[in-house]
Amino acid sequence: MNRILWLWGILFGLWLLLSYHFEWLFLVFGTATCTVAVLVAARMGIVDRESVPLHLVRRGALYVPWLVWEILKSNVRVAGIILSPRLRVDPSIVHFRASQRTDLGRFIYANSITLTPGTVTTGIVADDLEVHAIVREEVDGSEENDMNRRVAALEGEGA
Amino acid sequence: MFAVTAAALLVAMCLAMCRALLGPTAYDRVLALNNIGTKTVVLIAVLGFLNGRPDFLDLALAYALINFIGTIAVLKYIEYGDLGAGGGTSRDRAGG
Amino acid sequence: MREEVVVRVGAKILVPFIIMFALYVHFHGDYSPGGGFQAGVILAAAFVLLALVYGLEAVQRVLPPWFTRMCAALGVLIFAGVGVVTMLLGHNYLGYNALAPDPTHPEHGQHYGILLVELGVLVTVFGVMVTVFYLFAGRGRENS
Amino acid sequence: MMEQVLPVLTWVLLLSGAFFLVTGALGMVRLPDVFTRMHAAGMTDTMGAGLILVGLCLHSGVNLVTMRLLLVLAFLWFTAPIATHAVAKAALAAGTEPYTLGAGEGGADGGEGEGGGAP
Repeated sequence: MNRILWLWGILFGLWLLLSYHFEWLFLVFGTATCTVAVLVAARMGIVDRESVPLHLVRRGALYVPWLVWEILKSNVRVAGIILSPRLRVDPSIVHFRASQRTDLGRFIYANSITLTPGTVTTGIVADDLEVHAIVREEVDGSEENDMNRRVAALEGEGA
Repeated sequence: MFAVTAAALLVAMCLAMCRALLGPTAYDRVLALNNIGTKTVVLIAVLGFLNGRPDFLDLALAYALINFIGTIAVLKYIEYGDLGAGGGTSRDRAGG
Repeated sequence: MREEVVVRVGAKILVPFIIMFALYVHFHGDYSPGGGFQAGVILAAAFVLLALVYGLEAVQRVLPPWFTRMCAALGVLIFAGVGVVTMLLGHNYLGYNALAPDPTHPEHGQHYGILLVELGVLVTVFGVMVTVFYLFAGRGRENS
Repeated sequence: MMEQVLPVLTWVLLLSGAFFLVTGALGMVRLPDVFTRMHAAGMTDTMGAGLILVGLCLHSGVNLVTMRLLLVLAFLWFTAPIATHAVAKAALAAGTEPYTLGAGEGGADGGEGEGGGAP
């Protein structure tokens, strides 16, 4: 129930930012809109810890800048590979063990891996992540371990 | 400078279109199409600034949405041969 | 695709926002590009995404096919009904000025009238889109 | 001070975004198979789109347009990895052999066999 109210609040806040009309008519429309959206989500049974991850917000604010910096670094690296005259690719599939406890944690870890070019998550079975890497040597596991540790820390103790 | 960016976007879209036309497997084509969709979203945003009327951004958002759902739908159709299949990867594969 | 962790969690997070965005596009049709048609398509897309991830049966439990067919007809009824109401109030068919509560500001009537007519378009487009998707996705299901 | 720096910064962001876009698209054409091309596609999705949208944000200043641009960016960065992952997973599930060094012909064979058998 608490999560449903939070979801409603988040949606209404986004509505106000998008709309930026504060006449009563639009406030009524916004209220109705967010109520419909939350009702449909609640009837589908998709409002839970996974879809409204309130417990991640504070630690997530520290994780995102780090992720952006990683994305920047790996982008430069992959651009170097593509632009070099003879393509120095040595693709291979490697496996990582994800130490997150919930599906949401694995979702964040898998998407972080995919977002950094040079590595793409190709499959998740329980806590085993299958990752396709464009250059085998560069995925020695150190950076992925770092990311794994950070996402597990992001997930926190409560999970 | 917006014109330069828009030109770069168009060049990149042409290259991706080559891949969509050549692509040996269906997945190459889906990947290229998804990529062209992303570039179209950015192009809509840039064109709004180029015209001095940046109120197309709702359209960019809607396009990004349709692009994402379209990609997922095409992949599901290729993989399962059935858009409405429920859970059960292996069971559905065995049935189809 | 329910077992696929990434797609399932992503869809769960996105769907409420898509529905909110669809109705936002509808209600701000006169301030930014958009309106009933686009809103109907985006709203239908939310349910298509749910059906792709959770399967047709799960979505049809929430949004049964008879309801989407009813929506398709109801939208036309709303559209035509607005026109008939304005005629009953002594104006032309779809003469929106009749809807203004305050006769000194006829533009309010325009606003309300267009919103109501667009609501009809939204409901019809939503109903037809979801019905078409149900028919396509369920094709071959009955035979097997 | 800010008035001089901001246009230059916008230029830099837009041009580097355009650079990543074109490089990524070039990679789409040059790289040998669908899995390696995903990395190139990821480049356009992340840095190409990201730098250009942030550049547009700087140009427009702080207003509703900026908010919408950031929303588009957040949406792209949220959905792009999901779509890429879905493509990769579907391609692997259908039996596409990833290209590897030294087994280039085997990889190409697997790719073509897949193209015929996918539907």
